[in-house]
Amino acid sequence: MSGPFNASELLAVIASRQLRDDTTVFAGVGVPLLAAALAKQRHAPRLTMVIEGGIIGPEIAPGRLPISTNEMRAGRRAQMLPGITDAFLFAQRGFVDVGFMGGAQIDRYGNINTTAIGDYWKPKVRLPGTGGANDIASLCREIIIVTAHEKRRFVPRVDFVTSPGWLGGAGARRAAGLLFGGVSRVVTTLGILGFEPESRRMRVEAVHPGVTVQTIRDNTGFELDAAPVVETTEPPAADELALLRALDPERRFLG
Amino acid sequence: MSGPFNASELLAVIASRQLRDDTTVFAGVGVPLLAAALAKQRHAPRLTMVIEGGIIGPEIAPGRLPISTNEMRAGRRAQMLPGITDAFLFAQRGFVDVGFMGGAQIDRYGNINTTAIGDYWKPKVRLPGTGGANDIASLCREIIIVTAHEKRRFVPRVDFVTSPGWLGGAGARRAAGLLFGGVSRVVTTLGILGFEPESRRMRVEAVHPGVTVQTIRDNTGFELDAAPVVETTEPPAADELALLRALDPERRFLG
Amino acid sequence: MARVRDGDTLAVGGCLFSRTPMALVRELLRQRRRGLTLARNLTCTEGEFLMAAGAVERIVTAWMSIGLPWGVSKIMRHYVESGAVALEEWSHLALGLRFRAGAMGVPFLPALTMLGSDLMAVGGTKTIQDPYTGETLAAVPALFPDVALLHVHRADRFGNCQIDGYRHMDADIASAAATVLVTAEELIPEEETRRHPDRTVIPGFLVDALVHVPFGSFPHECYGLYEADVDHFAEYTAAIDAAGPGAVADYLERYAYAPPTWADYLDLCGGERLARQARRARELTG
Amino acid sequence: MARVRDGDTLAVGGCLFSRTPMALVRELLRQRRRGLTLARNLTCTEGEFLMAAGAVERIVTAWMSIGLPWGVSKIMRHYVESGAVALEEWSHLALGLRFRAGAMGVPFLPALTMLGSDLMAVGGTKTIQDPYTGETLAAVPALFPDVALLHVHRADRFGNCQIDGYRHMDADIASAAATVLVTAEELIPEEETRRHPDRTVIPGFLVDALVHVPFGSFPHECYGLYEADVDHFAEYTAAIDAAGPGAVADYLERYAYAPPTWADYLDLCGGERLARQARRARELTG
Repeated sequence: MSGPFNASELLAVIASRQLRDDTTVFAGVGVPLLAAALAKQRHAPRLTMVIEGGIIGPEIAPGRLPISTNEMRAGRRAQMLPGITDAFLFAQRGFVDVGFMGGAQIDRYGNINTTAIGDYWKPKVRLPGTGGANDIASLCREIIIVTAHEKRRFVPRVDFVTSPGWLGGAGARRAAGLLFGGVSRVVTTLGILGFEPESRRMRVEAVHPGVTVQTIRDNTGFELDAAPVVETTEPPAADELALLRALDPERRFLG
Repeated sequence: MSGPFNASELLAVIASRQLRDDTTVFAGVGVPLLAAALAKQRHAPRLTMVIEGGIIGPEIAPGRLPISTNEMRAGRRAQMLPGITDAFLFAQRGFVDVGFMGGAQIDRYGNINTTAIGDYWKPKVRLPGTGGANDIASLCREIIIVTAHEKRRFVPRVDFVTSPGWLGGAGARRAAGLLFGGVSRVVTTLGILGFEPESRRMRVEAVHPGVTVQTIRDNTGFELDAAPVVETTEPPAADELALLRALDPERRFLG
Repeated sequence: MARVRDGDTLAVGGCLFSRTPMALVRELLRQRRRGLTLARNLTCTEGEFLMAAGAVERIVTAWMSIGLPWGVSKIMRHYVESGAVALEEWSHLALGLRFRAGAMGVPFLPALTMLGSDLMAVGGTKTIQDPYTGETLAAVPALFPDVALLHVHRADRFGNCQIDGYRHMDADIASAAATVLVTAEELIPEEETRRHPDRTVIPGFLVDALVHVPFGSFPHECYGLYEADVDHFAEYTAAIDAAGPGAVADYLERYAYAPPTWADYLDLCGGERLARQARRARELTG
Repeated sequence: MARVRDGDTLAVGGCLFSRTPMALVRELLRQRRRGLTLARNLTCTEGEFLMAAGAVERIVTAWMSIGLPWGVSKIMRHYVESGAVALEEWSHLALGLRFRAGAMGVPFLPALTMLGSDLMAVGGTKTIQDPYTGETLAAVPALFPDVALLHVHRADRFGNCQIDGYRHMDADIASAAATVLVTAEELIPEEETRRHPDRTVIPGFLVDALVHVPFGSFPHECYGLYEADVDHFAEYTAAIDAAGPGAVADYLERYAYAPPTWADYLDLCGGERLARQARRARELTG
C-alpha cells in the first residue's frame, strides 16, 4: 500500500509509465520532465531526454529541478549540447520517439492552445505562447499530453491552435504537410484519454481508481465516447512515489 | 634590382598585390594560397584567409605548404574551424570579399571549366571537377583568377561551365539568380586582364614588363580588346621574392 | 550602443534567462531608444524592461514570461492585452530557422513545423511545394536583424568569440544581423584563440564592437560561470504583485538608470549574491 | 559491414585524405560488395580503390584526385572516360547542403550556388522561386544515404561521438543516413562524454555500430593525431605511373586482401611511418 498522494503525483507517476526504455523523449519542464526523470530512474535507464534548450541525454539532479528548458540545471551531465535549433532538427528528421507536453486549453482532436484566450491580436488573456510546444507536437513520432483534468481546459474548439493534435480529424495532419506524429494519449488527473482511430476524436481509454467515465465526462467541455474496453490504472506504487518525491523535495512541481 | 624570377614567382607576386588589408579572401591551394600568404606577410597583416576545408584565419607555415584544402597544414594556427559547409555559407551570406582561384580552361566572359574536355558524360579528358571553385565563383563579392597564360587555356567557349564568370555577358549572373560577385581580374603570366563594363568581355588592362598587348593576343584563343589605358606592372621586388621563396623553399608550387 | 537607432529590429542572444546580454540591454534602456522591435526566441525580464520603458513596439518571440514558478508574465499581459505592444509569435524552431536562413543568406528555409497551426497566419508564413516530390512545406522567412546584442564567454581583440555549454542561437544571429555588438566575460589573447580554433563559434569578421563585461548577464545565468539569481527575480515579481506594472519603473530607476556603471549595478545586485551564484554554477557544471 | 548491401548508396565521412574511414573502406573491399554508389565531397584514394575493385558504379562528388602534386587521377580518368563508372559532379557547397537537407529532414534546401553553371544539369538540380520575393534559387535536393561510414576521434559505448579540429560533413551525414557505422581512435567512458557535452558532435541515438580502430584513417590523416603519409601516396602513384591502372589491383592484394587484420595492415604500412606521422601532427597542432 502506497499511502496517499496528490493529483500532481498521480499525474507524474501515470505519465512516467507511458515511456519505454531505449527511446528518446522530448520533455517540457515541469511535470513532463519530472515524469521522464522518474521513468529513467525506475524502468527506462536508457531513456534519452531531449530538452528544448539544446540538450540531449541529461541526468536531472534530485532537488535541482530546472524551472526553464535552457538553464544549467536542465543540462546537468548531458551527453550533447547541440544548440536549440539543431535539437529540434533531430526531431524534424524523425529521431524523437515521444513528445511529452502539457497544455492550457485542449480540444476534442487534441489540439492545444497556449497562446491566447480570445482573438489573437486583441486577446482577453495573453498566454506565454508556444515556446517549443508547436515543434514538439509537429515533429515527434508520437505525442503524449499531460494535464490536469478541468472542464475549462477541455473545450470543443480551442481559441487558437498553438500545437497541432489531429487538427480537424482523420487525415488533416498529412494534408497540412505533417509527415508523421499525432497525439496518442492525454494523461490527466482523472484518467487516460485516447483517440478513436477513424475519427481521431478524443475518448476515454482508462480511469484512475475511484474515477468513473461519467466523472470524466462531467469534467470535459465536449461530448466524449469511451473505448470498447475502459481500463482502470494501477495506483502509484510506493517505490514510484518515493523516487518521485526525492526528485522534487522542495515540492516545486508536485505542489 | 630583384634579379631573375620564373613565371610562377611572377604570377604569385602580381596576384598577391591584388589583395588589400582588412579583407577576407577565399583562397584555393597552390599559387592562390601562396599569393595570399605573401600578401598577409607583406602588406595585408589583417587579411583573413578562408579555406575550403572549413578553415578561417590560418597562418601558413613557411616550408609547410598544404597540398589540399583540408589537411592539418591548411589550418595551422587558424582562428576558427567551422566545417566545410558553414565556411561556404559565410561566403553565401556575403562575408567573403575576394575569391582567389586558378582555372584549367577559361573563356572570354571569365567562365571556367575544371570538369571535362569534350562531352560531360563521354569526356575526352575528365578533370578532377569543381571542388569549391563553383561556390567561390558564385558567392564571393569579387573573383580574381590566377593562371598561366596559354592559348589552349583561353578558349572562345569553355566545353563546360564549372565556375560562373560573367556567363553570357552583362546581366547574365543576375538573371541566373546570382546576387553579387563576378570576375574582376584575370592575373596571368603575361599581364592582367579585366572585363569591359558594358559587354563583360575580357580585355587587356596591364602587361608585365617586356610583354606587348600583341603577345597576349597571340597567346589567347579569342579576340581580345585592350583597355583605353594599358598599364605596365611593376616587376617583383626583392623583398616580395624573398618572402615568397621562403614560403616555398621546396619549390612545391614555385617550380 | 550609438549604433542602435530608433525603429531598429534588435536580435538578442542567449535564451530566456541564460546568457542574456544584460549589460547591453541596460545601455539600451539608458539611451532611451524608441520604436524598437525585439526579436528573441524565449523572452524574459529584459523584454519586460523594454516594454515598461516604452522602448519596444513589437516583440517577435516564441514564448514570453520569466519562468514556470512565476506563471504568466503580468507585465507582458499588461502591455500586450492593452495593445501597447504587439507580440508576434513563432514556434521556437521556426524562429531559430528564421535566424539560420538569415545566417545562410537565403530568403527562406523549408520546414515541417507550424504546418496546420494558427501560428502560420500570425507571421504570414507561406507554404511552398518541394519541386521534386510536390510535398507541402512551411517556407520560414529569413530574419535579418539591424543589430545583434550578444554576450559570450570569451573573445579576442579581433572579435573571435567562444561560447561554453549552451550555444543557443547566437552564432546564427551574428551571421544574420547587419551590425553585431558583443560583450564578453573574458578577453583572451589571439594566441589563445589559435590554440583552440574549434572552440570559436563566431568569427571576428562578423563583430562590429566588443566590450569586456564580467557578469554581463547577471541576474541571468552564464553557463559554467554563474547561475541565475532567482531570488532577484522573486523580489522583482513580488514588487509587481504588490504595486502593479508601475513597479517596473521603480526597478529600472534603481537598477538601470541610477547606477552610473555596470560595476555599480553589480554592487547593487550584491557581491555575496554574485559569489553564491558563481559557486552554484561550479557545483552544476564543474 | 554486413549491413552494407550490393547497390547501396554509401556516404563516406572526412574529406579527401583527412579522417577517411579507411578501416571501414578496407572491410568493404574485403566483403567484395558490388554496384555501390559512393557519395563523398572530395574523393581520394579510397575512391580509386573502390573503382578498381569494381565495387562502385557511380561516384557522387565535387572533386576526385589524390592531391595537387599528383595531378589528375589516372585511375579516375581510366574508369570514367571508359564509361565503367559514372562520376556525378556537384559543387562542394551543394553536396554539403544535400547532406544537410537530409540531416534536417527536408527534401531540399534553397541556395545561391551552382546557378547559371552547367553543374545544374548534371545532377538535375531544379530552381525554385522564393515565395516572398520571387527571387530564383537553386533547390538543392536532399541526399539520404543508405549507410554512412565515419571515423572519429572519440566515442563512448552509447555511440556519442567527438571530433577534434576539422568537422568536415560527418555530423550532417550521420543524421541524413539510414544506417551509421563508426570507427573511433579512442573509446571513452560515458563519464568523459558527460564531462564535455559540448564536444559531442554526433549523438549516440544515430549510431548503429561502433568499433575501436586506432590509426583507422591511415595513410590518410586524423587531425592532431597523425598526418597523411604522402610517401605512401607517392609509392602508390609511382606504381600506377609505371604499370598502369592494373597496379591498383596489386596494391589492393597487398594492403586490403592479404593482411587478415587492421593491425597486420598497419604493420605493413610501417610502425616507423606511423610514429613519424604522429610526431608531425603534434608539431602542427600541438
